[in-house]
Parts: sequence; structure tokens; C-alpha cells
Amino acid sequence: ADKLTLQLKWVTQAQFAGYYVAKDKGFYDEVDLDVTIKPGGPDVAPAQVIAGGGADVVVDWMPAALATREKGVPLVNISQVFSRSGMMLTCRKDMGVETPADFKGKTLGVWFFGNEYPFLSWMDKLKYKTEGADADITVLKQGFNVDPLLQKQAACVSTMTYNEYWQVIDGGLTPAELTVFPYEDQGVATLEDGLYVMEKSLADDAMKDKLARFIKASMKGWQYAIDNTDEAAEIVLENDATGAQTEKHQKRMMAEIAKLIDTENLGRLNEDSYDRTVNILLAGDSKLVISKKPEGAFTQEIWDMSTK
Amino acid sequence: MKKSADLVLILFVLLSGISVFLPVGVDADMSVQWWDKPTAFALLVISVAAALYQLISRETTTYAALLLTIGCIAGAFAPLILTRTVDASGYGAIGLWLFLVALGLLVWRSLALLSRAANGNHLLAFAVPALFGIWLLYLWQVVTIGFGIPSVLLPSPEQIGAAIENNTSTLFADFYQTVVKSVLSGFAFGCGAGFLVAILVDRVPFMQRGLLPLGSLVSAIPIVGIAPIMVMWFGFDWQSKAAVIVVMTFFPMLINTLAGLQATSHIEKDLMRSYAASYWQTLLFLRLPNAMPFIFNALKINSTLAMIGAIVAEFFGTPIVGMGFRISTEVGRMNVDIVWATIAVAAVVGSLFYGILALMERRITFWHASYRRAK
Amino acid sequence: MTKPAEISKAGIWRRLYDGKSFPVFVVVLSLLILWYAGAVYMNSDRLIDQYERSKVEWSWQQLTEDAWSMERPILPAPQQIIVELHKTVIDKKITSKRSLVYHSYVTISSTLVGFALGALLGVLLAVGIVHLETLDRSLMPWIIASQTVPILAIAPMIIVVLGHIGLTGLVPKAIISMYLCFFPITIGMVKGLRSPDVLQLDLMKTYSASAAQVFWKLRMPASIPFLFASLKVAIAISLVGAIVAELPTGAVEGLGARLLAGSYYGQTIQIWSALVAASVLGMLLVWAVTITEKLVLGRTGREAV
Amino acid sequence: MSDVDLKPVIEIEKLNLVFQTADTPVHALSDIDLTVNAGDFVSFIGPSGCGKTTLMRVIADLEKPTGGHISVNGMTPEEARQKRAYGYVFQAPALYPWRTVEKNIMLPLEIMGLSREEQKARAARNLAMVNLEGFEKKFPWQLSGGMQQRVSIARALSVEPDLLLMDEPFGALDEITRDHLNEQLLKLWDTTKKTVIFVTHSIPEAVFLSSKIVVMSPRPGKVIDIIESNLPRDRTLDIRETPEFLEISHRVREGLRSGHSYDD
Amino acid sequence: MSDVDLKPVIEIEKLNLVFQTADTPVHALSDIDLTVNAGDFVSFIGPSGCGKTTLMRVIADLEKPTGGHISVNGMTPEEARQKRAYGYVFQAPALYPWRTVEKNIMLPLEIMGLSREEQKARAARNLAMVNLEGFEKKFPWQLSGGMQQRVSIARALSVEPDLLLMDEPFGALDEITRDHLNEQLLKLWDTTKKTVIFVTHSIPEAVFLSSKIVVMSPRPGKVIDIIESNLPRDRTLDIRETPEFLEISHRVREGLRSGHSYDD
Ligand SMILES: Nc1ncnc2c1ncn2[C@@H]1O[C@H](COP(=O)(O)OP(=O)(O)OP(=O)(O)O)[C@@H](O)[C@H]1O
Ligand SMILES: Nc1ncnc2c1ncn2[C@@H]1O[C@H](COP(=O)(O)OP(=O)(O)OP(=O)(O)O)[C@@H](O)[C@H]1O
Ligand SMILES: Cc1ncc(C[n+]2csc(CCO)c2C)c(N)n1
Ligand SMILES: [Mg+2]
Ligand SMILES: [Mg+2]
Repeated sequence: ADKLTLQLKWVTQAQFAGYYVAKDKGFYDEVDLDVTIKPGGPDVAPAQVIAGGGADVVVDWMPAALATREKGVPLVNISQVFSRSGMMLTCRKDMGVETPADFKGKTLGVWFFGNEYPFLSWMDKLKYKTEGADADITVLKQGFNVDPLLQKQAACVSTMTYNEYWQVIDGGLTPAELTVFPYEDQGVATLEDGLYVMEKSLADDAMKDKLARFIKASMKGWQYAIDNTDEAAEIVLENDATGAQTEKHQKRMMAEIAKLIDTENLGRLNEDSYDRTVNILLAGDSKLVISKKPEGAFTQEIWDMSTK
Repeated sequence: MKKSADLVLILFVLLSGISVFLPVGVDADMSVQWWDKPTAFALLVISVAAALYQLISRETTTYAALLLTIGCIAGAFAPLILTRTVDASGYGAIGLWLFLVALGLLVWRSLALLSRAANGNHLLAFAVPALFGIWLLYLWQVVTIGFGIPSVLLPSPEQIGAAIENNTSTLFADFYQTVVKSVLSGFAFGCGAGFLVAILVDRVPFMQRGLLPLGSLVSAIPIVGIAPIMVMWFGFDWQSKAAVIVVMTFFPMLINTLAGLQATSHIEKDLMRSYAASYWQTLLFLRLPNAMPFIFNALKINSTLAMIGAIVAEFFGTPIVGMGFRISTEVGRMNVDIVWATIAVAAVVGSLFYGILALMERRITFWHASYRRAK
Repeated sequence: MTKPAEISKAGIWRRLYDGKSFPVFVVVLSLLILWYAGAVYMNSDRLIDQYERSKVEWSWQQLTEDAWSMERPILPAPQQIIVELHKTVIDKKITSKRSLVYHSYVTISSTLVGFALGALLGVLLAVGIVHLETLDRSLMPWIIASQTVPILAIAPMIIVVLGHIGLTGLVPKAIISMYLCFFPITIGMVKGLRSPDVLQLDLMKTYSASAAQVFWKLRMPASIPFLFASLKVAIAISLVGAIVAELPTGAVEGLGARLLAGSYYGQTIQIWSALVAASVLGMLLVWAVTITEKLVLGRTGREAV
Repeated sequence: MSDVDLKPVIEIEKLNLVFQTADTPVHALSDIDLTVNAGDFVSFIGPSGCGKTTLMRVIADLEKPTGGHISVNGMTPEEARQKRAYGYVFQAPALYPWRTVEKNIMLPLEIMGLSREEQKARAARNLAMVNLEGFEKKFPWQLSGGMQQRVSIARALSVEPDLLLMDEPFGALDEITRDHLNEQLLKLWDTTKKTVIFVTHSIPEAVFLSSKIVVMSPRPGKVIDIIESNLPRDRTLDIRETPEFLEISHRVREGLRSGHSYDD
Repeated sequence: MSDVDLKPVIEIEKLNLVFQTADTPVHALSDIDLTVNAGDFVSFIGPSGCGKTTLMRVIADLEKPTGGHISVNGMTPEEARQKRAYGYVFQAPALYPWRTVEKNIMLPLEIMGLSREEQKARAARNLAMVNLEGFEKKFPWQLSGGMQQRVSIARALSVEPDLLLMDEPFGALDEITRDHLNEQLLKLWDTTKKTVIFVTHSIPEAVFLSSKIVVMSPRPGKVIDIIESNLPRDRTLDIRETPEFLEISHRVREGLRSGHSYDD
């Protein structure tokens, strides 16, 4: 079987269920692939791993991938799994946040490590300064959890609909006590989990064929996961080597993930969403993420090959 | 002069001779030879000439050492020119690497000569490690460029230097947040507490027997474990970083100070007893001065611990300034040159911190046997 | 002279007082009391907040009870950690991914490999520095500088680079652990190898002993106590290094991964139990070195320094 | 016998001291009886390990006896120590390496709380006594062993105690320096009427200096002979050729030999 | 003079040695001229710091002279050292604490590559010589200072060198033990016809042991008198009462005194 390495963006969890299902259910074997799935973590930059030759395909978010492309590591999107963004800002009502206008003077928790781009674009759009002595809001680099919100160190923290939001709920706050600002609703949603490869992989026909087979089996896995969320969550749990994940949480996560994926043309990049993402990143004056329209940052060729 | 020294030089001449007949790079798919780049070739010839002169004269004077060093430096510019003029996508070839290995031998020889001349010469004593460091940076430069290592993996020193230049204000703000706010306060508080508790515990041997075994327990706690807890307790600003540093530095100080306080010999203590000196007099006149070398030992260990502790703790939640924040954020942004620029600042600050402590130690514990060694 | 019987009678308290276990017991006990009090203090804010939002009447007794049994406390009570440890150490099969023993085993193996590599590197460097003036002069400042590089910060890059040349799994973790632990060994060994005084060296000179003979018969034995003192420091450091190195390898397994996963999900109890496991492990490792030291020094008739 | 009044300074009766060591207890002092009067110059002499230092340390309250009775100036040794009744010259110089020679001599004076000028004056006076003028600002490790020992003597003298305990103070010195210091010490003793207790390995030194010589023998450490010397208080080195001197020397040597383990 | 043939073992001409220290250079040896013949027993005597140890170290090639000429057995000191021509007893015992007494004595023999049995045999023989049978398996720190010094003497003797350099070997010993070892050393010298160079502070010891006494004086270190002794080679301790002995002693003392810095 052909070997292929996939680098995930985060730790083993239902966010990546499709790949684990495909591996567990033998979908990769069916297309004669031997796929190694490398979990990520807070310190793992998928783009760096692929540039260093540690993986053939990576799961990454589009803003980060485009930024990396500008830095001279030519990443190309070959498939976009998540059609919608799951990112939100979750705020405490008791700390006085009801609308974006209330952000002024508050402390907001944000993920960095390349995940801050959508947030910065949003604040840019809202005309809030986030840095320097005259900053309108205090930005806090949020750690791995939602403690700052629970401990009232921050008025808002970043959450994913499928993960951290539920940690807030588990932490004892009720949905009624929270205001949430999904990025989708604020018009600043950027594309999240997609599959990226290095440009030079696409110059090689054998490699292209391998990638197409990989997409095919992966999407089969995703379809299966969406149809059988509880079973998918259990497969994820079995693959979690840290033994830290709980069944309740993963099942809930899988259900939320399913809501972010369009099953029609599963895995095909929607070019309108792509353009919107690029425009959001290019909007504002700061040009923090990318400075010009990227060229050749995606290809539909592999996805098309995979459906043949 | 020993035979092995001659051998090193002969090997250098031999290897660089061989390299002349090998390709040194690829330029637009054409292999490049030494003589395609006359300036580089001339520099190679100079370095070989310097080696030959040393081989024949076998002098070990400062003058001869400097001459050979100049030969090294001249030779070192050749690969720099090659990696720059040969097309960026074309990597260095076998001849270049062979010459670099040969150059390593020459550098070794010249450092050996210099260190021999450095006895009693402060300027040279400083120059030897400096040259060695420059040599390491140089290798880094030539290798990253020559092998075409992507800068998101490892930028070259040149790129790092440029990053430092372009980001001075950010780097300074980070330095202020991490070093001035977190490190200095945490270091002062941790070391101070360790010292005071040591003096307290020294008076109450019962506490000492009870506390010390816990010391090895605490020193085995990984910072990556304490840091999130401290952020939870003390908030995300510098206070939590200082707290991590306090935890890390407290026990080394406690243990070293205690050891130092107990290092007084029987006869020295008996002398104080024969004067019917009070506890505090004995502490002030005898035991503290005696403990100084130990205390400085702890200060030096703690200086490196404090830097590392602050930076790592910033991985677990910070305001958006600070060296640890910068490193962890810019890696994700693929600005690896800024990451290395920050690391460079950390290394320089850390070494300075250590150096200042070492100087103070020399001043204050001048009487200690380790500074009186003849050779 | 006092009779033995008298000594033991009057001295039972004295002996307890002068012994080691009793003071440790007392200190641990007082720490535990402090800990329980601290748990109430630190957790009460959130609890009271909760009570007020759900508008329940609360008493101090209930507060204390709740503070010691929160699911995600700011400071867990000791018995919560013990229960968790019991669950993950004893109840789970050691091959299970939820067993702390399994994770400890993963961490220990990279710790030991890293420690062995670090000891080797440290000793080799020290031997070089003591015997070659060039190395002494040129290398020493850079060895110190190397330790001011926050290796933990560049660990991810090291892992990537090593992965690039085909080193994955245990090796990169061991290398990071080695990088952290060779330093105290080099410093200690340089000190130890230089500890023979002028007279002891002159003695060798009068026998016109070779450099190798001076090394094996004088420098090496003289450095043994220094070696062990630094090994004890180094092994604790190499454990920390191994734990740290587990984070950027994808936090898959090992105590570091447990710490991180616990931290990621706000599972304070899990963090604390991993921390306790790490500390106990560290202590056991240091203790193992101490035992070895006793054995080796016992043979040469000396006592530990 | 000396011509000052016979007030006893040190009274020792049936003194015993056993060191508890890991394997076997060491009986360092066994049934010692000794009286030292004010103005006496008493030398302890005896083979290595016979307990000279230990006895001296008991007097200085640096070691507690395990049996018997001892008083110093009519007090317990502890009280006497706290009254700073004596000056002690140790077998090793025990100078503090971070203090200059002068500062080392001033150490006990600082502890006693004397004024700065007084400290300086005494340091200068006593440095001159041991022929070390000009070395005030040197550090101990810049001096030869013999010079260090002389500094430690100056330090003990600077306290100006009535009772001086000296443990082999001249061990590291050459014969000429030693003779010189012997004379100085004797002059000091004669003029200030101090009581001196002195340990030495040298028979001529013991005889030359002492008004009373205590010969000890080891295992267990005990006193085997006490020799009163009737040489005049103001003696010079020439006295060493006189028959009286040689006679006392002979008696000391005999005592030593009888207590010694070599029986050849 | 000795009755063996007069082959010179050590020839020293106009030897100079200046130590470069941080502040001022120290002229430790100045224009030393000295010849030592095979079978001589030469003692160096002189005040502390006059260069006795330094001269000995030059002979042993542990210090390089800064001027003049020296040969040992007709070779340079370095060649002589490499030929293992001498045994050296340092001023301090310099035993290795991790080796037992026996192993310490075997150290030079191991380095010379002798057989295990030979090593053991020599160690036993020389331990007996210094009266330390039964202490083979003890570690140095389990011995008293004097015993340690004796072990170091045994170690030097075990090499069985023709030339023995001894730097104050008996300094830490009491008079009786010292007398005993003096006799042993003299017997050894007489029977094995070794050449011995010996440093001491004690005039009687120097006179009792030597066939030649070198009196030195400090600042700069130089030889001020060389006294040939015509006492018989096989002397006993009683000789110390003879007029010849006292006469030589007197001459040494005069020499010492004249070279000394005290002019009182
Ligand atoms: N702290 C101690 N613990 C155990 N034994 C000791 C201790 N101090 C001294 N001794 C033993 O007590 C005996 C007397 O020792 P002391 O130092 O008084 O001898 P000394 O007569 O002063 O000998 P020297 O002439 O060598 O100074 C010796 O056998 C010694 O080993
Ligand atoms: N390494 C050195 N550096 C500088 N000066 C030295 C060194 N060694 C010895 N000296 C000086 O050389 C002189 C002679 O010293 P040496 O040790 O030979 O004296 P000595 O006659 O053996 O004295 P002692 O009787 O105290 O052993 C002294 O003034 C000493 O300070
Ligand atoms: C330090 C840190 N960096 C980034 C993320 C963001 N992130 C990467 S993948 C993913 C999905 C999580 O369920 C999220 C939120 C984080 N959480 N913590
Ligand atoms: Mg004594
Ligand atoms: Mg000497």
C-alpha cells in the first residue's frame, strides 16, 4: 500500500472524526493507502511540519494557510471539509457584554498561533485598536481552556461551537447567562479545516493519484461519521492515546461538527466562500494576514479526480 | 610543536586542494567550479598560503596565531561569496562542503594557537570564545543557505539579524514585559524567599529535616505543569509568570544556602564559640561569608531557570506582549525569523545576566580557593 | 555514663524529633492542613457565585464540603487527587491509555535515554575541556549560553527538523531531555576532574605517569563525588525535559500529554495527579541515583558529598 | 614555684571524656586531676592522640566532659567562656580568608564591641609583637603557613585575656623564629602575669617555657607525670645549656618514653 | 666523608629561579651552587620561605629554573624524572582518599607496571618499615596525621629509588616517633647506599642524619653554608650527646642565625 502521512491541526478529537473513521473502517485500505495520522497540539504548526517534510497532507485553517503561502511555503488547498466556521466569541452577560459595541474597554480572550487572524480582521472591521498604549480592548492570549471566562479574568473568550463552548457550559454557566457572537453571523467567517499539500506534490502524477484516493476515502469516512455520530465519537475515543477525552464530550462534539459540513459535494471547496475569506483577510488597513490576493492557493483538480 | 598539529594543517591543505577539482555549486543546472568565481578562489588561495606559512615557520607567537586567524577569515569568505552568487535555488555542492570541513580544521588550529597566546592576555582571552561563536554562526549561515533550508524551518543568522533590526520596538516591549517585569521580580522574590527561609530553617533543625526531602519532590515538578495552575491563580499578566519563577528558584536557593551555612569548619565555629559570639554575630561574621560561594551558585543556576520559566509560562496565557508570547505566536504565523530573533535576545539577556552574576561572584568571593588557583 | 535503658526511655521523643521521618510527617501534615484551607479559600469565590446565581441558601459547612469535591476546582483537595491517582494507577490496566502507569512508562523511557545521552555528552565535553585548552577557552561560554536558549520554546522546531531526517518517536524527546541535562553534568565533571590539587598532580608527575594514567588513577576517581552530585540534579532535569518534549510531538502519550490534555479541558484534578505522579517519579529517579552513589562510593570507602 | 599568689584558676578532678564513635567508644581523657594556679605557665606534652587538644578544649568549653569536675576561675567552663575569660590559639591558624590580616585580628574585638580606634591600636600592637608589621592589608592566603600561625597568635593576644590557651602555636615555625617567639611569649607572661596553658611536641620548648609540665600518655589519655620547674621566671635562651634544664628535660623524656607505645 | 665512590648525582651551578607573581617577582633561588655525590645524605635547613622546597622541586623537575644549570644522574631533571630516577616525599602526605593505605603504596608500582605480587610484597615490606602493619585496608582519613605521613614515606620507599627526596617528612610527628623513624631511615641509608636529600626545620635532626648540611637563607633564597659532617655512617641516638655533634649543631645554628632576618 502507498504510504501517506496526515498531520492534524489539533489533538485527537471528533473534529477529525472523518479520518479516524476512514482508517478504522478500512476505507483507506480499500484505496490501497497506508495512512499515518499524526495528532497535533498547541505547539504544532501543521504548515511547519509539512515544510519540514514531516507530513504529506495537513489539516489547517485557511487564513493560516494563506499567510504561510505568502511566507514562501506554497500550500495548496485540495479539499475543504468544513463549509462553515465554528468559531465564536462567547461572553458573560454579567460582565456587561451584549453587543460588539460593549467590547470597548473589556478584556477578550483570543487564540493565537495563527488562529487570531479572523479575530483581528473582525476588530479591524469594528475599528477597534487591539495593540499599543491606546488600545480599545485588552487582548489576552487565551491558553488551552476557558478558565479566564469562568474566573472572570476576561469578559469574552474564543470558543468553537463544537468544543470550548461546551466547556463553558460544563463550567457551570448557563446559555442564558452568555452572549455568543458566531463569526458566521458577524460576517467575518473564514474557512476552517481544509486539506493542504505542498505545491510540488501536485507536479507529480503518482502523488496526485495518491491524493485523490486519499480524498475519496476520507470523504467516505466523513460521510460515515456524519451518518453515525455516536459510533464515530467512539472510534475517536479509541484512537486517543492520552486517554483524557470523555465520551459525553466527544459525542456532543461530533454532533456539532456534523452541522458545519455540507454533505452535498462533500469536501469540495466553495469558491464563493474562498473569495469571501480572502476579502475578509484583505479588508481593513492593517493587512495583517495577507497583503495581496493569493494566486494558485487552491485546486479543485484532486477533488474532481477523487469523484471519478 | 606536536606532530598532530602539523597533521591538521596538512589535512587542511590536502582537502582544500581536492575541493578545487570538485564542483562547488549548481547554477541553473550547470555545475560551478572554484575558478568560475575568481574572488572566492583567490580567498581560498590566501587561506592555503597562511596554512603553508604556519606549517613551515611553526611559530607559536601571538603574531603567528593572528596571521593564521586572518587566513581563516579570508578562507571563510569564499563559501559566503559562493552561496551568495550561485543561484539561490541551486545548492552548494560537494566541493563546497569539503572545503568547509577543511576550514573547520584550520579554525581549530588557529584557535589552539590563539588560546595558547591568550594566557594573561585579556583581549585574546575574550577573542577566542568570540571567534568560536562567530565560527558557529558562520557555519549556520553557510549551511542554511548552502542546503537551501526553508526559512520557516531554520532562518539564517543574516535573516535573524534583519528580523532583529526590523522589530526592535516589539522586541524591546517583549523584553520589558518578560525580563523586567516577570523575571526580575520573580527572581528577586524567589531567591530572597529561599534565602530567608534557609536562615529560618537553619535555626530550627526540625524544620530542616522536614522540609529538605520535600525539596527534591518540588524540584522534579515540571514547569509545564505549574504554569497553567499559576495562570489560573494569579491571572494572565506578569504576576503568574513571576509566581512560576518563584516556585522554580525557591528550592535551589534554599538548598544551596543551607549547604553554605553548614559548610563552616569545626575550628572556625569553635573560634566564634571561644569568643562567646552570639548566634547573629556568628552568622554575620562567619557563616554568611562562608556561604557566599554556595549562594552565588544558586543565583547562577536560578538566572537560567528564571529566563526559561518566564518564557515557558507565557505559553499558557498572557497579554499580547512578552518573549514567550512572541515565540509561541510567531511560530504559528510562520515568522520563524522573529522567533529566532526573540530567542537570540533571550540568549543574550540570559548570558549577560549570568555574566553579571559571575562577575559579582568574583568580586565578592575573591578569597575563595577557586579564584586563587595558580594555573 | 548513662545506661542504654535510660537513653531509650528519655529519648523516645528525642529520637523521633532527631529522626527524619517524624519531621517530614509533621511538615507534610501542616502542608495538608494548609492545602485543605487553601482549597476552601480558592474555590469559594466560584462556589458562592454559583450559589448566588442559582439563589440557594448556603452554609459554611456546605461551602467547605463543596469546595473539597468540585469537579473543576481551582485548587483540588488532596483526597480528590488521591482518588484520581487510585483510579488511574491501580484500577486501570497498565496497558490502558488511561493508566498513569502507562504514561509514566512512556515518559520514563525517554527520560532514561535522554539522561544516558546527556551523561555521555556531559562527561565527554568535560573530559575534552579539561584536556584541551582550546576547548576550555572557546567552548565554555557557549555551553552556558546554550542553556539560556529557551529550548522548550524551540522544541517544536527541533521535533520538526529531527522528523525531517527521519528521527521520530522516542529519539527527539530524548534529545531534548539530553540538551537540558548535559549542562549540570559538564559543569560538575569539569569541577571534579579539576579537583585534584597541585600536590596530587605533582605526585603523578614524579612517577612520570602518562596522561591516560593520570586520568584513570587520579582525575576520574577524584571526580566521582562531583559526578554523582550533578547526576542527581541532571536526572530530575531530564525528566522535566522529557515531559516538556512530549507537548509538541502531538501530545500523544506520556505524563506531559496528560498534563496538557488536563489543562486543555480544564481538568484540574487530572493536572494535579499528573503533577504528583511526575514529582514522585522524579524523586524515585533521584533516589535511584543516590543508591548507586552509595554503592559506588561505598566501594571506595568515601561518603557522599 | 612562682612568686605570685596561689589562687587556683583551673581545678580539674577525676575528669573523664569518652567520644562515642560509630564503632567503639574512644576514652580520650581518663581520670585527669590537675590544678593550675594564677600566673602558672603549664605545658602539656605527650604522644600524638594522647588527649592534649581534648583537655584544652574541655577547659575552653568546646567539649563537654562525660564525667568528673572542672572549674575555670571558680565558674563552670561555660560561664567562663561566656565571660570571655580566655584567648585560644588553635592547632591550625583558622583565619577567615575573606578578611585581611588586620581585620582577622580585629574580629574578636568587634564581637566584644570595642571602639574602632581601640581595635586598630590593638591590632597594630600585636602584629608588631609577632613581627608582622606591614602585612595588615594582606589576605591570609598570601602568607606562608608560619606567618598565618603568627597572625592567629596575635589575634588571641589582642583579646588581652588573663588566661591564654595555646595548642601547638609554634608547630609550623623554624627553629630561629620559634626561639624568638618563645622569648617574646615568656616576656609577655612575665610582665603581664598571665596564666598560660600550652601544648607542644618539643621537650626543650616545654622545659624552656613552663613553670609546670604535664606529661600525658594515650589510650586512654591520662596524666602520667607533673613536673614543677624551678627555673627563674625571667630566663633567657642560654638557660638551655644549664644542668637544671637538662635534668628537667631528661625527666620529661623519661616520662614520655614510659608512656609511649614503642618499647624498643 | 662517606666511604662510597664520589660519583656526583646532582650538579647544580648558578641556579636561579624567579616566580612571576601578580605584583612583584619573587626571587626564590639565587645563584645556587651544589654538588651531591652518590651515597650522600644532604639536609637543607633554613627559615620558612628560603626556598628549600623550591630547590627540591627543581631537582625533581616539578619547577623549571629560570637560569643556571642542573643535572641529575648526568641527565636533565626532565629526563631523570621520565626515567623515574627518584622517590619524592612531599611536605604533606598527598594520599589519594579513595585508595586504601595498601593501594596508595601500590600506586607508583601500578604505574611502573610491576606484577601484582611484587606490588603486594613491596607494600607489605615498606608498611612494616614505618611500623604500620595491620593498617593495609584502612583509608587515609582513618589515620592520624602522623600515620598518614608515614604511609607517604612508605610509598616513596616502595619505588626503591637510588635517589630519595624528602621534604620535612617528620614534621607532624612527636619526638619519640620521630627519633624512631630517624634511626630507621639512617639504617636504610647505610645499608642500601641510597642518596638522600632531606628538608628539616630541626637542627638536631639535620645533624644526626646528614653527611652534608646545606644552610639556606631567604629573600633571595641562597646557600650560605655547606657543612660536611664527619660523624660515622652507623650512628645511634646517643651520638647527640657527643661534643662533635654539639659542635656541628652550633655551626648550623650560627649559620641559620646569620641568615635570619631577626637581628635581635
Ligand atoms: N571528635 C572526636 N570524635 C572521636 N574521637 C576523637 C574526636 N576528637 C578526638 N578524638 C580522639 O581522641 C583522642 C585524643 O585526641 P586529641 O586531639 O586530644 O590528641 P592530641 O593529644 O591533641 O594529639 P596531637 O598531638 O596529634 O594534636 C585521639 O585518639 C582522637 O582520635
Ligand atoms: N608558586 C609560587 N608562586 C610564587 N611564589 C612562590 C611559589 N612557590 C613558592 N614561592 C615563594 O618562593 C619562596 C620559597 O618558597 P619555598 O616553598 O621553597 O620555601 P621553603 O623553604 O620550603 O619554606 P617552608 O619551610 O615554609 O616549607 C617563598 O618566598 C614563597 O613565597
Ligand atoms: C493554544 C491554542 N491555539 C489555537 C487553538 C485553536 N484551535 C486549533 S484547532 C481548534 C479546534 C478546537 O477544538 C482550535 C480551537 C487553541 N484552542 N489553543
Ligand atoms: Mg592536638
Ligand atoms: Mg617547604
